[in-house]
Amino acid sequence: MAETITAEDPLTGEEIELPADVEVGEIVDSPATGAELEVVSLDPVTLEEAPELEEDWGE
Amino acid sequence: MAETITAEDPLTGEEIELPADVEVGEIVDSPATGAELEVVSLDPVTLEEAPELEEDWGE
Amino acid sequence: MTAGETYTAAVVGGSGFTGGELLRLLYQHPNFDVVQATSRSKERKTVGHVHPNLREMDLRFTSPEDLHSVDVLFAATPHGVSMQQIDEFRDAADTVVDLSADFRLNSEEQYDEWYDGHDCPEYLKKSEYALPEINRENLPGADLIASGGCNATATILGLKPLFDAGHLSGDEQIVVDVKVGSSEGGAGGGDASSHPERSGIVRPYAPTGHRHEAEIEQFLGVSVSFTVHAVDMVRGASATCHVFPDAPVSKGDLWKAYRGSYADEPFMRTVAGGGGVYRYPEPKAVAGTNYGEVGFELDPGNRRVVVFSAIDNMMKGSAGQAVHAANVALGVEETAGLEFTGLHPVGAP
Amino acid sequence: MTAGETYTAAVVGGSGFTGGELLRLLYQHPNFDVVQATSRSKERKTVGHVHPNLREMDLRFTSPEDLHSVDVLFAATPHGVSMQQIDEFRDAADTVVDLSADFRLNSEEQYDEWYDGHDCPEYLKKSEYALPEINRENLPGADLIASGGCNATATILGLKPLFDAGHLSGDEQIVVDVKVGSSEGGAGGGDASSHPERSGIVRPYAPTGHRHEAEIEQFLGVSVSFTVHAVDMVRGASATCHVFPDAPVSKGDLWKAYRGSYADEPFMRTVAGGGGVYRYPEPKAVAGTNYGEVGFELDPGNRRVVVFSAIDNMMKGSAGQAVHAANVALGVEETAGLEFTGLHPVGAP
Amino acid sequence: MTAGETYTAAVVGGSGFTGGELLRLLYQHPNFDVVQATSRSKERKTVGHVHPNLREMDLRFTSPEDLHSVDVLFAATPHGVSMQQIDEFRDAADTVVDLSADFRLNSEEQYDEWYDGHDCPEYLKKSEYALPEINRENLPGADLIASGGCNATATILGLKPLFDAGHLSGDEQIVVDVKVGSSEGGAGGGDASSHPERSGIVRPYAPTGHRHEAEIEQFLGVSVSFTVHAVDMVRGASATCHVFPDAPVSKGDLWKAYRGSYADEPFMRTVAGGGGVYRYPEPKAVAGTNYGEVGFELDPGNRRVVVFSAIDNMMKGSAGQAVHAANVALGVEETAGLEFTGLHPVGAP
Amino acid sequence: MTAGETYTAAVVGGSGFTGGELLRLLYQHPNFDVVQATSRSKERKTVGHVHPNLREMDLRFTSPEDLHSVDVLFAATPHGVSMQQIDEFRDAADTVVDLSADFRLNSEEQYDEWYDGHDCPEYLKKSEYALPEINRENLPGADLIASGGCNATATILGLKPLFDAGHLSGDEQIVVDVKVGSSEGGAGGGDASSHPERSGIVRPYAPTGHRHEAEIEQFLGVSVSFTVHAVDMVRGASATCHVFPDAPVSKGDLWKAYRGSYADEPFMRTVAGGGGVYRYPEPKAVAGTNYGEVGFELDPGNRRVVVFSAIDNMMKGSAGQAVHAANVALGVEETAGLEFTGLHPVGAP
Ligand SMILES: NC(=O)c1ccc[n+]([C@@H]2O[C@H](COP(=O)([O-])OP(=O)(O)OC[C@H]3O[C@@H](n4cnc5c(N)ncnc54)[C@H](OP(=O)(O)O)[C@@H]3O)[C@@H](O)[C@H]2O)c1
Ligand SMILES: NC(=O)c1ccc[n+]([C@@H]2O[C@H](COP(=O)([O-])OP(=O)(O)OC[C@H]3O[C@@H](n4cnc5c(N)ncnc54)[C@H](OP(=O)(O)O)[C@@H]3O)[C@@H](O)[C@H]2O)c1
Ligand SMILES: NC(=O)c1ccc[n+]([C@@H]2O[C@H](COP(=O)([O-])OP(=O)(O)OC[C@H]3O[C@@H](n4cnc5c(N)ncnc54)[C@H](OP(=O)(O)O)[C@@H]3O)[C@@H](O)[C@H]2O)c1
Ligand SMILES: NC(=O)c1ccc[n+]([C@@H]2O[C@H](COP(=O)([O-])OP(=O)(O)OC[C@H]3O[C@@H](n4cnc5c(N)ncnc54)[C@H](OP(=O)(O)O)[C@@H]3O)[C@@H](O)[C@H]2O)c1
Ligand SMILES: [Zn+2]
Ligand SMILES: [Zn+2]
Repeated sequence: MAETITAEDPLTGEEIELPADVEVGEIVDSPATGAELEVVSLDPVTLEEAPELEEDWGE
Repeated sequence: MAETITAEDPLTGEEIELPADVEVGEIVDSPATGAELEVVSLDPVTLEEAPELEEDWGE
Repeated sequence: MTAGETYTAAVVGGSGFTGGELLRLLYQHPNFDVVQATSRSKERKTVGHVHPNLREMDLRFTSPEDLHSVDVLFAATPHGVSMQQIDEFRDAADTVVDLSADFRLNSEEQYDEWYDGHDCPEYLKKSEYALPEINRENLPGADLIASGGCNATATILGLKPLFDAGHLSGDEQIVVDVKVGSSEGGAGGGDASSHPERSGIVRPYAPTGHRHEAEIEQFLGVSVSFTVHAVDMVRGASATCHVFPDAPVSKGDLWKAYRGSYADEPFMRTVAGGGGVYRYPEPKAVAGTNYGEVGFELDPGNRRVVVFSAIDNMMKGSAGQAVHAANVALGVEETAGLEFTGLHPVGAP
Repeated sequence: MTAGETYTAAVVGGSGFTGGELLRLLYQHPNFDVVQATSRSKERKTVGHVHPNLREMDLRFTSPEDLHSVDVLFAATPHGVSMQQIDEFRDAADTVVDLSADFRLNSEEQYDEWYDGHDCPEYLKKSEYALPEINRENLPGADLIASGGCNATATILGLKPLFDAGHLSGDEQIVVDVKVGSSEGGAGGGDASSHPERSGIVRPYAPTGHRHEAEIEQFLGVSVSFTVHAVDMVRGASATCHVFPDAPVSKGDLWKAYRGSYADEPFMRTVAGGGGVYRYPEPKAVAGTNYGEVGFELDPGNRRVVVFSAIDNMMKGSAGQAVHAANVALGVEETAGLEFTGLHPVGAP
Repeated sequence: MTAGETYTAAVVGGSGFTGGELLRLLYQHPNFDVVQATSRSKERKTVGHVHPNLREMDLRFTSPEDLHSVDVLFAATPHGVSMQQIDEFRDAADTVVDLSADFRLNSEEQYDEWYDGHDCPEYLKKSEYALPEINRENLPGADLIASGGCNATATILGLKPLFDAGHLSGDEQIVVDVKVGSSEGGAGGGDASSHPERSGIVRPYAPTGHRHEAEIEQFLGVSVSFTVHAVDMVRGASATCHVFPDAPVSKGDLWKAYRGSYADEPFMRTVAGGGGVYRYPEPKAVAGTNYGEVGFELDPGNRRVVVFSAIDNMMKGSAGQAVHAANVALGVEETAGLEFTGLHPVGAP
Repeated sequence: MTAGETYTAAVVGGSGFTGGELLRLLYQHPNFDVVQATSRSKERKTVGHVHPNLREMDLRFTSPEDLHSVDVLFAATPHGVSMQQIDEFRDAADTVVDLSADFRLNSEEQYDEWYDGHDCPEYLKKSEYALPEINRENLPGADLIASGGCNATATILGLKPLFDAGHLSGDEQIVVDVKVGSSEGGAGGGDASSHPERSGIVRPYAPTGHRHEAEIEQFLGVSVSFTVHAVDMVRGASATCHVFPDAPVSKGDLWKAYRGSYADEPFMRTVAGGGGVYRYPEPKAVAGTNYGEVGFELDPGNRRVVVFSAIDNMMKGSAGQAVHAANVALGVEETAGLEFTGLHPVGAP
């Protein structure tokens, strides 16, 4: 199994495990919330909630 | 309006009007039947029923 | 826009499903003026109380006991009612158009075989079947018109071109597998037609022995193997006929047959394998309309021709057919009041 | 029957959902003659290839690159297209009716806040909002008309009488809980709109922050708490507004308010607690029509008034509203081409 | 696999909808042995005659007049039946679990206000509300258990974490907009619940004054503005609660609140804006299961929090809740018999 | 409770529809431990991200490039994938169960005729068809198992008893009219499978020439006239077979035949004309389960026997059948992991 590192879930404050080779811009999902999180910086790995794809519902 | 030529509908035998600039391989549809027809040769324009896109329904 | 006089009309059974469709059609028909709609259970209620699409109509249900004198009386009552009240109906109106099975068959024997006999067999020879595609020439001036059965209509319309063109003679094995919506059962209905039980089904409801076989046999001269399934839609009847012509037929033959029978018919479409999403007849493509879609496909593996036919059971299969026939009978514009072309996209109408 | 001249019309985006509705309406409209329908992806296909209800229409899609010169151009393209092509549209036609959000709001600032800005802000002051119930007086002669958003239309129609009658001032908390069908998303659509995933849902798709709030605020002067759910139907938008007037209101007050605002409106029905099955507004009762149903109920437990509003998102909520506005703009019979009253019974249209 | 003894069980009202669900659950429950299912109308018929999913079950309906002696009696009868027969039920069984509203409220006054009074008020203080998420500590050993109302259950589960965490105090305005399927009405049902009339609807069926408000008030200490719509599904209740906390809350606060209340609950899921197609609670994601989904979203425009909650009305909202409570009461594995996780994809269950 | 060891399992194509069903079944199967689920497009996402019913499952999709070593590999990939990767699959696992058509037919010639040839014909003789009702004796110890086609499974199960009992020989004309739900198309899908276009349909999608005819012919020795319609449900395949035995058969003969073939089968039910609402096989009665319902009716008018057969296309018609076969192959309890009996009432699952 690949190596992992940890980062803080910006929504719940809990620790999340990530593959050691994550890159900036990568989208991961929070195990607690399922929300998509974007890796915004490395060393330490910082996560932010990823902007959701706006679905256009024919407005 | 563009010039037109005529060709025989391979299914109904009726005359079909087509744009004068049709090309071999082009798909047109029969006004009578709505079926997709492929231009298989020019001069005179000859049409054949186009092979339908097989939809795979999870077999 | 449409030529012709205006006729007064009454709808007996106006609170029912096909009665509601009659009211909708006649309300916007340039040649009709609805003066009465009857209901025993909804007497004095407005038409819009029952049919929310007709809230603008200024009419209240009255008792069928007290029929007004009108030019045309449409009866949309359950089987057996018209045959008992036919004399009252004819006293009240010059022309009677009946949507039930009571005057569709030609002979008392057929009613003995398929139904529980007939109370007024003397009228059976006088009535005309409503479907213009097979009986247009006898409708002008008709004063007793019997609108067809919905499943029979779908089947007859699908198969007729093959008989017209001589591809079928009547000796062949014909399997007719029908799928219908819940409005076929009318506004009543027990346990099996409640939403929780009736949703999402593919339910064999008339596996064999459906009475519409009698009409099909009467008009096509063939006895069919008929099975009806209820599926999850409200409007629509779709008949798939599996036939095995004795002599080989090509797609060109089929196109010729269908265009031969229907090219001049204002309400018939042949839809057979073109492109796009809607390549064959589909009930939702004709929901709310008087159109009938027919189409076909050849089986490369054997001599089978599969014929598809789709109608709205309450329209082409009943109220629309009735108005269409009345138009022809009275000599007004044939398509008057029946111009609605349906909706797209549309869900499960 | 209907007075007035005949106008030529083009539909840009004719292969889409609302474009198809425009074609259906204009095809049978006594004052319009459709001479062009555009589609890039379906060029040269017949209109009936895409819209099976229009198989009788003798017209093929052409490229939007090559616009014919017409009296009225209807644009049914996605947000952003019209604002970029408005000059071409206006060159091609005397009157432009746009179904997108591109000309609904009055100021560039609103587009900056709710959308991604605007390419042609100079037209924002010149365009007229299409909904006759709130803007009829400004429509005659208008040459740039912006058809409303479907959810905004439902909400505005439901709440307007309470503002008209002074029961609401705009300072109140208003919760708007909307339920919509799948045709709101247009003919495109990803994973979430496939039949297996989209069937049977009650899915919060715009929990907060829906752009239609901007239109509602512009016309009612109130900022609403807006949440939209997708439910299992194709056509229909139903808005339930929960409001808390400062001063007590009675049912009589409410009836007075709604009849005051809508008694003379040809397409508005107030449906509030009568008998029968259909006691409040329901989208399926107006499916396919240009009618809007509004109604209300009082909460005995607190000062809440619940307001219900139901429309067909593609009709009153878009193409029907557009044609209605064009009728008013051109001075033809206001209801022309919009007479269809809907179906009963009907399933999930 | 699952520890514990086996208990004998009877289901009174076994031919109904929730009675059928009880039979399904108990039939495969490792700690129960169903020895009786009653029905007056289906006496002597097999259970599978009514519930086609239980054709393998070897049991016939018997009369409720003749109750067997069992360990646990489940009553799934209409409101009013249990309060009249509670003594017979308690004579027949050590533990009675009632699915009706008859023993949910604490005091006779509440029954006077919300229902038509109560026949056996002396039991109101003795009964325990079934929902383990709010009453687990009082269930062990309980001998009279009242399973909650489905809409009340959905609402309570959605809002509880906000009260637990102090974001709501009970003084706030709370709007609850509920969408439910047709099985909520039970197996009976009139005109409005026939398939043609009930299909495709968004129908306000309890615009105001729904009795479940009483349960919500009893457990959350807040009076809510409650409106229920019927939509086109058979199973499912989805509650959208619009709340306005006095102090600002962040998404992080909300996550903390929901995880705080439910992290250890075996049947609760928090689903709030992750990716994919299913981003918020949806009834079809929990259909057939005892799971409850809750989630939320913040309105950037005002202080609103929108809370979504989805359950299967017959499971978490009734029979599943009842079995869950019985498991806790009897001390067997809490999740026993309730392991089914639901289906994907699934249409409109 | 269930005897036997625990086996590790991988699901290739775990993000698809039948892959999701495999994961659901294996997750709760007492003899399996799922260690891998692959998806290229959803790599690293949780299983619950795609399948909301499996949010509790602690597993993330990994690439199919990197297969773990397991006891059993289930492949739920589109036609053509397994035949190309069969060597990798067999390297990774002792037993391979494939859900596609790639190993169902016995000979390369059949793939040339019905598909576009075969890449690995050497395995065709080694693979075993999964359906225990026709191939149980060859499954124990099998290391390459081909799960059947859903429509073929429904048809074979319906007709087999008539062949077993000698009422059919294979020379007869057999018409098979199938109705299927949208999940048959898998998780992909174009225009025709969007909710607005796919709702409410009775759409001939494979009028003739369906590839499942090959499987039916292989197992029953008869060439059938096969037509498939898409109807408005997500799960379910219902086959109506119209057959004409040479010699007369009675209802008693039919009951004998069906009970003879299926009395000992744990997943087969014969449902033929009893009382109640559910008198014949119905797909919604078996939705989510591994049950197959078969039934029949006699046509009094001719020698026709109508045979009805209903399954869940993703269960008995695919993933359920695969797990059932794996159970038999591995020698664990035959019904392990397949005990779910389905729901009632249920809408359109
Ligand atoms: N539904 C279809 O798709 C369809 C298609 C083809 C043909 N049909 C035929 O059309 C007829 C009507 O069908 P439907 O589906 O519209 O039925 P329905 O919804 O049950 O309506 C029946 C109507 O007849 C009235 N009625 C019943 N008994 C009556 C009596 N003894 N005297 C006077 N009025 C009576 C009922 O109202 P009150 O009880 O209030 O008086 C109601 O208005 C039937 O014969 C049917 O076979 C129906
Ligand atoms: N659906 C509703 O209920 C609803 C309600 C209110 C308002 N609206 C608004 O109405 C408009 C149309 O919505 P819809 O639902 O009908 O959408 P739709 O079904 O997606 O149709 C869009 C149409 O525009 C064409 N199109 C797309 N991009 C184009 C471009 N760059 N240039 C020219 N034509 C283009 C498309 O055809 P080709 O790609 O083949 O050219 C298609 O005909 C949208 O602005 C929507 O917000 C919709
Ligand atoms: N449906 C839901 O989603 C839901 C949710 C929460 C709570 N509940 C509550 O659960 C209870 C049952 O609801 P349901 O939807 O299952 O109702 P239902 O489908 O109408 O079933 C009622 C059952 O009770 C029997 N019954 C009726 N009257 C009786 C009597 N006087 N004595 C003995 N048995 C009688 C009926 O059978 P026979 O008439 O043949 O005896 C039937 O088996 C109700 O109190 C309801 O409020 C239901
Ligand atoms: N649906 C039914 O009712 C049914 C019934 C009987 C048999 N079947 C058969 O079962 C199989 C799966 O059908 P389905 O309906 O589940 O299809 P589906 O929903 O389209 O799923 C296909 C799965 O295969 C994966 N996949 C696609 N191409 C792949 C490749 N080249 N290598 C590895 N993985 C690949 C996909 O995920 P990624 O693209 O993310 O990798 C996805 O997980 C088909 O062969 C079908 O004929 C289906
Ligand atoms: Zn909109
Ligand atoms: Zn298949």
